[in-house]
Amino acid sequence: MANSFTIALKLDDLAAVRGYRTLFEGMSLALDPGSLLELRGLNGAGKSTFLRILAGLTRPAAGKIDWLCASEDHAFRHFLGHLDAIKPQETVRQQAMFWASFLGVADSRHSAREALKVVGLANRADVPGRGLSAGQRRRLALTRLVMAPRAVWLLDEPLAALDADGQTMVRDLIKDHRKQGGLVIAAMHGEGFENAQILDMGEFTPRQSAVTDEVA
Amino acid sequence: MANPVVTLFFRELRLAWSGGGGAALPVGFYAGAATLTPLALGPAPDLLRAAGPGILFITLALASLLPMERLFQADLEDGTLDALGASGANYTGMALAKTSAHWLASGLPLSLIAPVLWVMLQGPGAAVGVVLACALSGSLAFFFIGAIGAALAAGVRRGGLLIALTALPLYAPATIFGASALYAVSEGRDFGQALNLCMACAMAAVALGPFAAGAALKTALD
Amino acid sequence: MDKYAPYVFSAYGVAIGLLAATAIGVVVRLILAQRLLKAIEKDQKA
Amino acid sequence: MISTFANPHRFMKFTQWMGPALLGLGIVILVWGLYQGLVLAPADYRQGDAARIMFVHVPAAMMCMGVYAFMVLASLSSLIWKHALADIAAKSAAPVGAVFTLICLITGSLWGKPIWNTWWEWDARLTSVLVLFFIYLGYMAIWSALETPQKAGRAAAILCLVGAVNIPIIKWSVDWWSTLHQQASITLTKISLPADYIVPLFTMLAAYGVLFGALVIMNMRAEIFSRRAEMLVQRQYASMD
Repeated sequence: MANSFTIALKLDDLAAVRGYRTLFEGMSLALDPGSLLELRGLNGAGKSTFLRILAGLTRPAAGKIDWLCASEDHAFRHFLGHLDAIKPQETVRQQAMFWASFLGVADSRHSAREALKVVGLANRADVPGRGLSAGQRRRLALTRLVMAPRAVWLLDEPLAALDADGQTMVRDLIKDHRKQGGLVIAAMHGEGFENAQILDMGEFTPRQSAVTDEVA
Repeated sequence: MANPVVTLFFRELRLAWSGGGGAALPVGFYAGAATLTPLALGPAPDLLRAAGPGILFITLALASLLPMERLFQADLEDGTLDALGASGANYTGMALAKTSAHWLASGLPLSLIAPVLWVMLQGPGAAVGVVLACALSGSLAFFFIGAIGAALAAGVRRGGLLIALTALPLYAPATIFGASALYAVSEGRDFGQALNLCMACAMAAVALGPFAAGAALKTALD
Repeated sequence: MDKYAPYVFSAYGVAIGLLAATAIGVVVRLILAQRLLKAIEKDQKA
Repeated sequence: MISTFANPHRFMKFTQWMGPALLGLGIVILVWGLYQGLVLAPADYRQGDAARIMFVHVPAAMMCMGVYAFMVLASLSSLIWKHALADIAAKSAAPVGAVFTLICLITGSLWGKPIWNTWWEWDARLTSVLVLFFIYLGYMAIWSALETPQKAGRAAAILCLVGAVNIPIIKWSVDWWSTLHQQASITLTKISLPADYIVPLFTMLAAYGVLFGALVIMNMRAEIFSRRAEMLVQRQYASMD
């Protein structure tokens, strides 16, 4: 099902503020279709905020974000944050099916079953959310990416909490997605993907600017 | 392909019911508070008939406030709101789906036992239909106005009190019209105008509430 | 002034008292905020 | 004009002296208004001197609505045009509005005491002002509950606008409610306004208005100073890690 995406991203002088702290400023970059951007930086450098801005959840303090994509359809992104959006009282299959139909997948039952196989939760379909380990919760969250093809993947430490074959599964998912021309922007520590663009948040943290009069 | 908002509505309904008696808690509170009244005021029928309608509506308002704190906060804390927001669904639709599901799960049962409490508080039995109508429209107004407070206080740890403080003044119109409709019917007067106004409050809340709650959710996610 | 004088004076007293209290509160808050900022700026330069 | 104030730096420079100056002017007008109200104006032929309470009560009632309208404008410009100063203006005006509402309530009940000899009469206007007082409290509670200022600003602005939509409905429903329960003979508003009461009334309103301006400006400056102090502290932590 290789449906190819035509999506590119252009950031122009992006800046983000949390409370009064400017996390990063003056960030400009461009991503062509099929590229992978790996975010590096210390904790609190703004990696998660950067992903939330691209996901349209957080409002940037300054700068422009241009998604150059063919379809004007608003739903072209997947956001996988630290939190896995798992409901403790619902079973794995129910949650996968909910996300399938919510994200507009045609046959939610079938695609949910397929996705659970891909992420390796097929034999835990009837386990309620509270019965899952951190790794299994992360795998359930990954089913969203598998079921609904979306051009842009925004992943916050996707490999965290996953065991070895879980990580290889995610690597393959990312490789396939890039082959289809999709964009992957992920906060990852030290994973070697070939021809990945590295973005070190440290370059954009503000130098100790003098006392400014402006009110953040 | 089902509309996302409808899908979310049915999921919320299932979650609200399967939350282990979650829906029954407000009903328990409502019945408990209403039965405390005779213990406080004494069993004299005419006294209870005089105070009954007012008590019914005040406790209905407070019972409607109970489920508000977990309405949006649960989804904010477990990341569901992030995923819903990033998937491009509109916030107003989300607020509408979640609030109406929670109303069906808790608000409707509240309205259904209102007539029972009405009879317990010596209200005339014939008026049970009107009481149900008042309770339905009243709880609708209380839920959809309370949802605005719930969305505003979603990011706050113990937001319950904040929701009560911000929502209670806005409960004034629905309380006035609902309670006076109940008084009218208990005294055999014409209750039409008051009931219509109470229903108008409910419809306004259902129409405008999710818009404000959606904007507040977007702010909470920022 | 007739028999209502006590009500009139207490009403005026409340009005002026509350306004005065607010004014004092705001002025004190302004002075404290300014002094706090000066202190922080000074020790950040040091 | 609005945009020139939108820049905090220019606002701080411009209002350097405005705060205290307005405060002084307000006090002068207030004294002049009190003198008129207590001394020059004749007693009301029916209520005697009790009617003098009108000079502190009625302007306060006008101010608590006026301040809320100011906050609605500030909230709109904060949500729509994203003025950094707009939500600071609304936040600074709220406590002053709440104080005017409190003044209105207390002087109203003091005025009602000689007429209805109860401390609190559920008169239609007083009741609506009481509900408005709780809307003010809710607004201020939102500010104190949310930590990050930008989030608190937008949430408070939304609540302010929701309140604005509801206030006319509440006002109407309370009036409807008070006509339903026919009680006490005359309400405060029935008093005809003799010509020589008008000047002191508007002097007091002017005094309240100028004092409001002074208090809001000083409150805004205090808010901006404390935000800058907070920013410096946070930047200091940021540079450490």
